[in-house]
Amino acid sequence: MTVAPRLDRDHGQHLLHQMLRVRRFEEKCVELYSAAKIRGFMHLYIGEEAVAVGIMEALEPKDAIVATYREHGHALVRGVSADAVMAEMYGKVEGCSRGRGGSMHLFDAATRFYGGNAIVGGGLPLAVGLALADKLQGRECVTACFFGDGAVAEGEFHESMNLAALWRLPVLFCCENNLYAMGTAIERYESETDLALKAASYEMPAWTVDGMDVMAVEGAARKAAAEVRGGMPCFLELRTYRFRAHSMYDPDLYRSKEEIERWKQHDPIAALTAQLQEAGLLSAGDIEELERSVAEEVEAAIAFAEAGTLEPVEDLERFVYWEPPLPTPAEEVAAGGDSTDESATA
Amino acid sequence: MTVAPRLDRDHGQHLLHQMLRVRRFEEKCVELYSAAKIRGFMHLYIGEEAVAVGIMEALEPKDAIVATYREHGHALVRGVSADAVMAEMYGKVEGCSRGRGGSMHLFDAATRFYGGNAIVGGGLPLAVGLALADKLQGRECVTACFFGDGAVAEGEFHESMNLAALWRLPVLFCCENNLYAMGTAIERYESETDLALKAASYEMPAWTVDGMDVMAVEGAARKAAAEVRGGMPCFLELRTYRFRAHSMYDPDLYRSKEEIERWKQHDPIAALTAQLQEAGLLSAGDIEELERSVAEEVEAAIAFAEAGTLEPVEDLERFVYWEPPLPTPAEEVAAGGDSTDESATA
Amino acid sequence: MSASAMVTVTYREAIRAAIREALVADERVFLMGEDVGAYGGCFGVSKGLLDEFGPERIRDAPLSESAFVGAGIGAAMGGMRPIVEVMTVNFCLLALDQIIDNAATITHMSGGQFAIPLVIRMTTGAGRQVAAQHSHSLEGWLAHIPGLKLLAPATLKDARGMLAPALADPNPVLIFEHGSLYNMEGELPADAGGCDIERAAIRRPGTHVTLVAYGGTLATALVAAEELAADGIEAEVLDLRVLRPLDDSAVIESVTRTHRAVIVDEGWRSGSLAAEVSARIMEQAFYELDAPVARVCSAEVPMPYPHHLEQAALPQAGTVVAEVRRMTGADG
Amino acid sequence: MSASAMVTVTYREAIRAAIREALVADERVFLMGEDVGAYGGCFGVSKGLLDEFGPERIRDAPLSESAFVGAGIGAAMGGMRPIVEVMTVNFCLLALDQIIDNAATITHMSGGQFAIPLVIRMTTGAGRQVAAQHSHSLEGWLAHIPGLKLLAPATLKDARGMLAPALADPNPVLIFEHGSLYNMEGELPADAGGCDIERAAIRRPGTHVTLVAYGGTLATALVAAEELAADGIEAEVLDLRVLRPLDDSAVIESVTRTHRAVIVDEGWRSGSLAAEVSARIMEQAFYELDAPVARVCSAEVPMPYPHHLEQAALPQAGTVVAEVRRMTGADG
Ligand SMILES: Cc1ncc(C[n+]2csc(CCOP(=O)(O)OP(=O)(O)O)c2C)c(N)n1
Ligand SMILES: Cc1ncc(C[n+]2csc(CCOP(=O)(O)OP(=O)(O)O)c2C)c(N)n1
Ligand SMILES: [Mg+2]
Ligand SMILES: [Mg+2]
Repeated sequence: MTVAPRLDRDHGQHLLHQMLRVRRFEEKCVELYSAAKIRGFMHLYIGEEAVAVGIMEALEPKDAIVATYREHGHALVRGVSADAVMAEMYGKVEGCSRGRGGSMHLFDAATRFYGGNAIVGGGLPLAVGLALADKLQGRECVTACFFGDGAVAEGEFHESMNLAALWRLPVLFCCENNLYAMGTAIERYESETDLALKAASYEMPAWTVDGMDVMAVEGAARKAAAEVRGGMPCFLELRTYRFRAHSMYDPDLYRSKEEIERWKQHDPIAALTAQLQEAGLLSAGDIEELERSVAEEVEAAIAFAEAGTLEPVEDLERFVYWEPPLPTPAEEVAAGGDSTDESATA
Repeated sequence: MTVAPRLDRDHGQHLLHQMLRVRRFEEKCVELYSAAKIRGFMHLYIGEEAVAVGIMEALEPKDAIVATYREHGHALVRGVSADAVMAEMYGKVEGCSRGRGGSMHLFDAATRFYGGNAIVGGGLPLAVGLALADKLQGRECVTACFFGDGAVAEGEFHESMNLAALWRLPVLFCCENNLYAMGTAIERYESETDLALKAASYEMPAWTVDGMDVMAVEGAARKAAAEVRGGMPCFLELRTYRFRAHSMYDPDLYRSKEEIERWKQHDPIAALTAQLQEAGLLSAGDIEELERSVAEEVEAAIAFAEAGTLEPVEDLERFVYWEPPLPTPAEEVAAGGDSTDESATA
Repeated sequence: MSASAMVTVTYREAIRAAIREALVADERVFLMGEDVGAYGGCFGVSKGLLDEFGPERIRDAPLSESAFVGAGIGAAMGGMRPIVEVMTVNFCLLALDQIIDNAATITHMSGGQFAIPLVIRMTTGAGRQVAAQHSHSLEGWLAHIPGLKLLAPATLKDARGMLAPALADPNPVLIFEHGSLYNMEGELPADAGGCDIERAAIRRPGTHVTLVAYGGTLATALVAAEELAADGIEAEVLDLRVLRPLDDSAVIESVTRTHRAVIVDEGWRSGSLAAEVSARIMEQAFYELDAPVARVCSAEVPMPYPHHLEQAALPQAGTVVAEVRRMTGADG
Repeated sequence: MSASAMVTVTYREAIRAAIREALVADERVFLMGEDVGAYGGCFGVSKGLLDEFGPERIRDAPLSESAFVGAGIGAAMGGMRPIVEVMTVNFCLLALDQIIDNAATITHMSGGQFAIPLVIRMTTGAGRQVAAQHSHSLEGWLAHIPGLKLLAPATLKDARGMLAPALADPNPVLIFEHGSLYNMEGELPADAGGCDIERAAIRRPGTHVTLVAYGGTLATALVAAEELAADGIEAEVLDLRVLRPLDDSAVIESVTRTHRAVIVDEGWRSGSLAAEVSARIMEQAFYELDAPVARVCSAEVPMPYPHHLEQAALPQAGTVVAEVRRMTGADG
């Protein structure tokens, strides 16, 4: 399934820009983690950017997203501002979850970004429910649900696939198969590693996609999203690889340096860059300009987070139960005119 | 998959005898339930007898069984005495679970009968673990795990299938597909009703079997058990039907009388009776004799249960934690020379 | 039938009427769970609703507790007002990750962005000889979880009235229906509507001792109170109604008047809700007590099947009476 | 190295040594869980064991908590002595049906026919800014369940010594390792072996107040005791060690001497194990008390990510000190 969309200059550079935003943002996060500005668990998406970027191209603002703890990229590409994401990782009130969630729990009502779920498989039933709500309310929306290969082993995967297929709910299941669940390789925890076969056993259409090729992902996502809008959930297995360790605590001893190097040859950013250059759609100046604007965005996000405020300790027990509407941090940011919104969901 | 074993007089009558034992035992249970001798939830196996009987033929005494709350038949056919099962349903100390379990929780260490599990899907992981124990200890045993079609929707089914297939554990998965989970028809809760396809998505061999034909079940079970002993778990979908309501509380309003009548045309006992008669392997006298011996066994079981004792209330909190060996009720019964043991597992 | 006419209903019918009313009143409401439709509900609560509202709104779910409870959470976040039925509390053990880590947590974890207007109904309790796996009484235990609200209707009025405010609440509300109550019959105004879901209620006033109960144990406490009255001991019976957040001021207020308390709780004793109530009395009314607070709970044993053992395991009115007599010195 | 020589070890190493010893001593023992093998354990506890014992005995499991915990139960019934690692207590929510309805119940439900010699290890607790879904402290809550035994090693000696008797026990034993303790370092005899898994232990004797703690809060209680000592208040620190069955006689014995108690518990306050301890003191030592028993627990909020809020949510030594001062009248 590699129906490549037309590769023109604007679109190609847009995709590259999105992937670079994620990459550079996370590279900074690593530094900030070392500097103890960010704490807790942090999972990097570096190497997998083509997946979120390609999928989001097929989504519209009315669509919903459910993601995992490895979701900085999804949030950024969806249109949650880098400011709000970074402030969240700093634990500041200006963060997209008011600082309460941190790296693993990015939420944003304005962009229908429903987390940021750190229980493997835990987001799948939520996605089914969001899609059910859309269907029952007659809205032609897609709920894109991201999860890892490891989640496929969980019972909730099975139950959610069945529910979605049985009730024909508009869920786009996006399995980010990076071949490992933490330190366990897929063939060591799945008896059948062809994950599309799993979908077949629920009578759900499924495709396997090269997740290192952003155009291929976009093509597959567009086709699948069209099916989903037509009332049939779909499953995409996106073959990808994480270049970094599972989390900041992981010494990464369970796979060989050679394997990692081999996969780095398929770096989705390098690949698209080369492709665009070959086609004469990307100059050295363009690259410089892209990098500059991304660096600026990331620096601005850091400055924003640094300048953010800590929630007063007296407010510790707020939000355990829902409080009548105050402007959410995301709405405040949006009201301030955050411009990444449109571009990300275009 | 209907490799029929040779149908001779002894074997044919043995199979018929086993099915009749279950049928007549349960018919009596209905009366006893009305008489309030038996209480709680009670689920009848009437109509499905060919499944337990056919499968057990392929098992040896060293093998293990895990069943559901619909397990009177499995226990009886496995060799738990009718006395011990009936006393259990009376809640008497002489019951196979000392009266603590009741209809849904028959256990018997002597015959490796590991319950009697009333949580749908809850027995599957146990079966995987029993098989793991056998494998790790180098015992060439089969663990036969019975569960309903409804259990296939549970996450634990998926997780257990994967574990068994991944680790090549000697589990024989016996899915008793009676087309309903309580009042919900399978096509209303499974997106894909061909259950063998589910097994395929774990790379596990699977067959669909006519569960109303005891010879077909036996044939499939023998073939599958051989595979399992060879180190490959197998999945059998046994197509069957329950002639009675789900439980004693069920008014049975969700399916038509016609549908029930249609299935009753495939009564496994009537079918085998006709087959044996046609082949000249069963006389009217034989039938009379079988019925007489079964009636005697059931009456004796009732007398045994009636004469049983109630656990003293002072002992209420016993067995919450394990107590050093006392003779178990089953051992006491066995020591008393219960003769159904050998015949059932022969 | 005039608005104030009384009708005779069962607890089951009262709940059904509440569900029906909610379905009629708000298009966003739907009922989802195992066998709620064609079967009419495991305990017959939803009988007839499938015919009236159709399969989209009376939604039979596969045996997939985690997924359909989680789907209820997602649907609530997506603008619906789901009533999810977990057939019995026993099966919620398969859905606890969704309940605890999503329903109870997302509002907080998102910094207050998302409401979860979800109702989960479950049948709870023992007493029908259905043995260890089907006799749990876990509502007091689940009251440990912040972010949830938990209700235990013990009267017809509460069975009829708690659903509407629970659905209007922007938080996940769990309603526990005790299995022994479904056939309880009595009178209700034909136009009975919502009730408060915040306060405990005094079901019988008294001055000598406070009996704290909820759900299935309210009847036990009332029986005990009658028996005690024959001895001249006037027990106040307090029905907690709301298990989280606990209306401890009602407990303290009563104990401050009676100076004695017995908590009657079907949960296993250790770590029971009764322990929490006792600890709060300790903290807030220690100097008011004339005797240590006592608990009458279930024996700490998986529920045995036989009738005599099951009854021995459950809290009995006789035990409550004996505790009160002991603490009032009326036992000899 | 002589048998009585002392070695410096961390809590992590002490647990690893105990696992290793069990694997060497008994062929029936194996370790199973997510990432226990190639990864070396999420917290590095099992590092090196895969190389030494191979993949059959150091068994990496898929992300399938319910199935592999249930498989551990089945394997125990089948004659093995499994050590199942649930990476963290948070994920046991997905396995609670197996733990409660099978592990805790089958022995009873079968009339005593089957032992379940299973050990389940889990990391528990907060303090590392891993937010709401990864910071649960549920061991006190799980202590509600009859049929289970629960242990909370808070010292090196217990980390080293609790596994062997837990494996020898014919019942399911859950061991909770607090995540903040893994790097705790100290001395142990090179030949340190099993310890008792029945009794609470006095970690610091005192006469004015009893501080009851366990697992992650032992250190908090000890710090508070030091601070109080500077004021001349001698706090006795009691480490529960065993959360079920609770060694309440040790609690009562201590409170009978000190007449005051503060329970320090990382669980959420409502329905905490601290409530149970308080209720038992109420029932068994009411007339010994000079002041109401107090609880210092976690705030009732899903754990927030930021450091300052997390610390504010967790029980702090300063709060314990303030409670003691208040109840001893030493606060002004
Ligand atoms: C239910 C559950 N079990 C275990 C964990 C611990 N854990 C966090 S991430 C992870 C691996 C998940 O792998 P995968 O689904 O492939 O996602 P990836 O991290 O590769 O993106 C594990 C075991 C968890 N968060 N939730
Ligand atoms: C986890 C769980 N959910 C719900 C129930 C209630 N229940 C008992 S039997 C049953 C139907 C099971 O159907 P199936 O697996 O097909 O077995 P059958 O009864 O048809 O033999 C249900 C819903 C249960 N026991 N366990
Ligand atoms: Mg992965
Ligand atoms: Mg069925």
